[in-house]
Amino acid sequence: MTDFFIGIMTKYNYWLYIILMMIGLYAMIVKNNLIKKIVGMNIFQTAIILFYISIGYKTNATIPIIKNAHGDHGTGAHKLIIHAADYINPLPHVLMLTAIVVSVATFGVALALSVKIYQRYQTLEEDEIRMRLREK
Amino acid sequence: MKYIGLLIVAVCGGILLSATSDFPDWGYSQSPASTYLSNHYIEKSIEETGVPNLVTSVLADYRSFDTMFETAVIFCAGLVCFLLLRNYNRQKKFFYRHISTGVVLCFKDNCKNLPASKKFEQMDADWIPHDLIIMTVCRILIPFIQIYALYVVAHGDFSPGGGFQGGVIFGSSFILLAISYNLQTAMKKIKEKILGLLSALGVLIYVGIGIICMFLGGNFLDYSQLAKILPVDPIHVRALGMLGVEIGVGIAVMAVMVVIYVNIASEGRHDEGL
Amino acid sequence: MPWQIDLIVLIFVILCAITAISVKDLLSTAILFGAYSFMMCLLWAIMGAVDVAFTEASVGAGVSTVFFVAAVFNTTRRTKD
Amino acid sequence: MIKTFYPALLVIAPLLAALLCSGFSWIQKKFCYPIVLVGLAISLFSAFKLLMIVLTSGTIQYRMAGWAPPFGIEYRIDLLNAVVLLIVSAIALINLVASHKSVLQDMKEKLGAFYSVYVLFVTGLLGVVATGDLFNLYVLLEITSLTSYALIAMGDPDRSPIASLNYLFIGVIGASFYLLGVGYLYIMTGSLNMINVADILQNLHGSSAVLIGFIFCMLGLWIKMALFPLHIWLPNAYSYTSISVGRLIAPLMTKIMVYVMIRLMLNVFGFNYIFETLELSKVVVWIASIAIIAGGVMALAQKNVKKIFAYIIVSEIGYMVGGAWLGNQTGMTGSILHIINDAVMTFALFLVVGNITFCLKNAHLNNFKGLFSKMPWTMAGLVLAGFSIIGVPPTCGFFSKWYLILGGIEAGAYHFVGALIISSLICAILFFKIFEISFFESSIQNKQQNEHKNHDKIAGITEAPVSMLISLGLTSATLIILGVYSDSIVKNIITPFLTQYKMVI
Amino acid sequence: MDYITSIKPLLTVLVSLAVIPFLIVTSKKPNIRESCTFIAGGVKFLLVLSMLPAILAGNKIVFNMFEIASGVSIAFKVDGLGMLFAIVASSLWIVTSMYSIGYMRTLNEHGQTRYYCFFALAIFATIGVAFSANLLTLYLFYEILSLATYPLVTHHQDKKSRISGRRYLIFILGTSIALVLPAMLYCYHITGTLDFSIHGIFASGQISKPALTVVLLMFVFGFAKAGLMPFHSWLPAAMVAPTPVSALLHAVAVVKVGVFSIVRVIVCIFGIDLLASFNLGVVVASLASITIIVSSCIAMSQDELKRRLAFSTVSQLSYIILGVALLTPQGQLGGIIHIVMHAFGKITLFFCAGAIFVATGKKYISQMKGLGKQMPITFAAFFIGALGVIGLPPTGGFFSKWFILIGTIESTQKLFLIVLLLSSFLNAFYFLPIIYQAFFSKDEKEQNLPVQIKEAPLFCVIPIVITAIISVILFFTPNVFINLIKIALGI
Repeated sequence: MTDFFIGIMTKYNYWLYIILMMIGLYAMIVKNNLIKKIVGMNIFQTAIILFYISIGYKTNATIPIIKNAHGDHGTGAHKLIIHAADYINPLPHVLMLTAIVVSVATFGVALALSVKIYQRYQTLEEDEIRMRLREK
Repeated sequence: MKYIGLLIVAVCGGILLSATSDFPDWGYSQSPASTYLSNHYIEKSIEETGVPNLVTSVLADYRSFDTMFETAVIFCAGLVCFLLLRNYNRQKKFFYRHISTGVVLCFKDNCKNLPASKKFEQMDADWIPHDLIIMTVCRILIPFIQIYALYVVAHGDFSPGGGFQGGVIFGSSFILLAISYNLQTAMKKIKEKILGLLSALGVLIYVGIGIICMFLGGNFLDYSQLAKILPVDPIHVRALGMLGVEIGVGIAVMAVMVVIYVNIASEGRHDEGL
Repeated sequence: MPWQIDLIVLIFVILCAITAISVKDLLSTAILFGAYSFMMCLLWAIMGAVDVAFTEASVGAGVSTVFFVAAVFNTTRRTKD
Repeated sequence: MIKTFYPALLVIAPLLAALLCSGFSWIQKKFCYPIVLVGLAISLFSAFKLLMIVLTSGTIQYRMAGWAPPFGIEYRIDLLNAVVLLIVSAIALINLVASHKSVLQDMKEKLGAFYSVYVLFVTGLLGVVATGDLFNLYVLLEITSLTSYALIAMGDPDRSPIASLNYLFIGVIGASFYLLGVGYLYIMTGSLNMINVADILQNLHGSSAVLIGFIFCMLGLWIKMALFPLHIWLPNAYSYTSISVGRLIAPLMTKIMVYVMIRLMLNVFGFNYIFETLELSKVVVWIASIAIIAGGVMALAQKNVKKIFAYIIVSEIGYMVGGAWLGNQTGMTGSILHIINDAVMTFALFLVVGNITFCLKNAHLNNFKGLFSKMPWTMAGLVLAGFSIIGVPPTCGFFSKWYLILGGIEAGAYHFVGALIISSLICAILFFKIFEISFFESSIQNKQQNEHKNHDKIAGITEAPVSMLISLGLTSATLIILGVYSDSIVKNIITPFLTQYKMVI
Repeated sequence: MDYITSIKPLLTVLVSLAVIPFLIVTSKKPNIRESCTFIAGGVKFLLVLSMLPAILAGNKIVFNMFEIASGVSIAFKVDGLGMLFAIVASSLWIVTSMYSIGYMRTLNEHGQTRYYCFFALAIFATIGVAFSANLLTLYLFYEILSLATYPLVTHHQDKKSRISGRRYLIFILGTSIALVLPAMLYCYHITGTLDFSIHGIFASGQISKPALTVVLLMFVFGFAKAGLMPFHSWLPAAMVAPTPVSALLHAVAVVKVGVFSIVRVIVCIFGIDLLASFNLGVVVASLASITIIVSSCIAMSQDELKRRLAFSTVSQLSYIILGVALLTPQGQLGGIIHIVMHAFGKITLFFCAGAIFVATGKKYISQMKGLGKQMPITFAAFFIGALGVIGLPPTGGFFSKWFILIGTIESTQKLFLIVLLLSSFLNAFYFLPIIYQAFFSKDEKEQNLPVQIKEAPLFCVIPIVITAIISVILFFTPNVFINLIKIALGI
């Protein structure tokens, strides 16, 4: 039983991220409004980003910018001594920067598409659009 | 649909949750993810690239190829918005306001725009009187925002920030102009053609630097080759390469953000925005 | 960073997400979505991902919201769910 | 380690072409097409060069930015890669030539933007195939998806935007699942390079996180490739696009996803893990069998030729997935061979549809009446492509089916064999339905008009332009050439490839 | 016995493919077009004949094209069996081409170029089947033949031919994909080869009896061109085609290809010994017997001449299968030689049917009363053809029936003897009344008509005479063919 609670205590973040992801996924599948779907999509993507960022997190470590390295670039006479455990893993950050950019791009394209759809059908509700299509 | 959605979500969530028991603890510093590659990046980055901001060094050097395509994604988003929304059919009605009297004239049916004059100004169909405070504040703020954006781009090697963030901020300064004044004003400052060219140019700078490296005998984007043409040693030249790349990213992102905004806000007609 | 703050922000994020997808006015959705992005950005800053947080602040909370509002203005605020 | 710059050139040339094309579209529009043409030609050339190099001296590893693999991004060109790259770039180039006229008609002011999105799509595909890094694959996948959303939305103004948006939602779910799967792998291994991850995974076979990572990677890819229950986006997206786009996306997108799946299965997770540690393979083969039948049955219900072909794609995906998951060398060989063949077959089919829509403005079955006499060359192409899909011997479709069925018999998966046979029959029915309509109906009208005379001349509709016909001719010839040389493809490329990745039992 | 590697088989096969471009180019000039066909036919026949001495000397001519999968390649091998079939098919192509000219021009049919092209393609595939060295090559040409004959069957492009064409395809293509392909792959899976060998490809104990039975039945039914019941109904349906097509394809090329494939499978894939040891010949022979009796009965009730001939074909094809399935040397000899004898007999009958249609426009037997006097040559030939099919001297058909009878006596199953005798009786019963009517009864109505009915055009009559004469000649010199079969079977 205690193991279970310790498990929850050490992993609850992951649980919450997954819940967040599932909120987004749920919105994408169930919601009828296109814009809502887009929001769900973005929530889903950011939750995944959150998940990645938390992979890189280390307790007792600082942001991934090397201290005291301004100016001499660390190659001069006095070489910096860097402990990897002091800094947070930068790799997930890099990956997620890319992922954010991708999600913004997708977001923009999705909005553009929904604007285009609205121009054509005067509605953003999926069932109404389907009805109009059937009428044609 | 609702229940199907719930079911799918529950199944996916359950599967995902079930695997978390295998994960290393949250924030555990000896997990494989935090020890394998990252140690090399953290410990060697300064030595190999001379850039203290590890994110920048990984982003623009170790994984610079990813970043190039990230920029391409953004470029692509701009193009896609243009392709989907840009509409060369002009609006049917134009409104002009006589500045001194406030009389509004309406031109209908395919009339041409009036030539620019000091007495009349074009205005949006659902025009809301300009708020003087907002206009003034924005006019004052915009240069500072732009300066800050440039700082973020240029100082990305040493502090949080870089081409992407800087580009977004720079772009948002134009968006702010478009919101606080109107779209026409912003489009006069930065024309559609310029935006199109800039977005391509930004990525081109990135790719160009890579190709120069290739011509100098190295692999694609291998900045150390730039030392052959620049009077800097092979490690510091990497920082320079990164700076160049970041500038490219900044330009592209700036242009694309404006393009996306303009196209969405005016439904592709480029006449009136929010 | 104490885990309590982390947890509180996390819960706020989830609340924002739920309200953003359930509120019946798209403009409110836009604003709630901005709040969500901002909370998310806080969370990342807490976890030390300053670059990502910076990006999210400028993109997610900033430009995306503007795009969103622009799109809503050009379409409709009305939604059935 | 072979020094060559072709792997970079392969991807950079089209990217550069996209940039220049988009730039020139603001300055001088008439340069757009030549630039794009040159870009794709360079890429085709480098794909060809790469194949030659790989055939003579083995796998190429190219370090992007000069960093050694686990730290930097690596492009890894092995035998299969090189062939797939060649096919992708060749199809893109041929389609560019074939669709120039219709694009000029449709796009007008947006010509430059369209072409540069087109080339970006190809860039993404080439990158996806060539890359050796799990995350880089995601980025390139997103480029491909983003451009394909746009390209699809350029079609029928009534239906294509909504089809495209639906595709976008599902595509995002797919890509995100893939990203999530990669995240699970990263959390367990700490690496992103495929080969490196594979090494580390050797010791993690029991881990449930790796299993979930694997499942989500596969789920993501299945969504992207439209495996049966996840296929809902495909038919609308592919049938409502403009044909010049459909021709590019339909043959390539799904096949590349299958290729990526096979690559992940063999390069990253390894044969042992998938077929010995896990017991999923039986389930997947069942799903694939159902997909084959379902795709065929749904195709039978359609009236629009584009939709029929779209559902045939759904069914063909079942072939490839099933073959890959049979768990033996023959099945995998069949699956890989079918990727190559199906890309060409589908391309030929859509070229035919392109020619027909260019002349008739519509691909509804009712309009096919009497096409054999009006457009004999186009219809000859359709006959050849149709035979290939049915699996009639000298065409390439037969040979991949041969390996797939053999693999099914070897694995004892008789339901899969049955599904393949039934699907062949369904395809036969489908195509002969089309042939019948286009062979017969005209003559009835004709006889009313002028009895037996002047059978070959009907006013109005004539053959498609020469550039389209030449493209079709080339592709149809390839169908036969691939069939004839299928054994040397298997011997020189697929078997060494499978040996390299320990897939030979 | 030597293997000679030579390109001749390939050339022989390709001749008719190579002529197609010429046909298309010269489509505007019918005379040149048809002389092209003739030249190709002549060249093909000469090439076939040039290989005959080597085969008769007991050699085999082989030519490997390329490998398809490990152990299987597209390859040609000419042995006695293939030679026999090739001689029949290529010689009859020339005759049929001549007949086609007469028929098509007189009736002023549309799409003649298409007709000749697909005709050439069909012959290409037929010779390919004859010369194929393994089951895959055979399957390849078999499929090409199925597809190439579709436009021929549906030549009229009307509703009736559409329905018939559909049935034709469903039966032919459906069975070959659904039955032959898996059976072939299963054989390949077990043995790793598909090459024809006189002893079969299965080693002893490699396959169990139930599996063998299933595979055998899949092959026998899968080659639906052989028209074994219940997969026979495409054949009467396909009679909507122009008569030359029916004649060559449905009396010679297509149906014989089906039978030939079954013979190949029984003799060269399974091997006589294997089938005999499992006693499976009886199964096939019983199926064939049922087909013989039933289709003969149906034939009697048909009034349309071509349909009656079609059902007659169905039953005659099963003779061949029956003969081979008896698994005795004499039975096989009889079965295989029936390919030749029936071909010449049946093509004569079809030509006559066509000639009657060309000359009078009559399709139904009941209308043909008294026609014998106006068209004596045609009906004389019809008589000879009928004799050949029934199996009476002085035609070659006598030999085949004779050998099959000996075969049944050799084998233990005496039931088949009864079947044979009964069916010969039935054959006579449905053919001879036609001739009787034609010569000895008069149609009252026809006499009032002013139009005088004459013989069909010369191009129609000459082929009829030729094939009829050959049928008779075969009675006197069947030795070439018997030798070929003996060499092939090693008897």
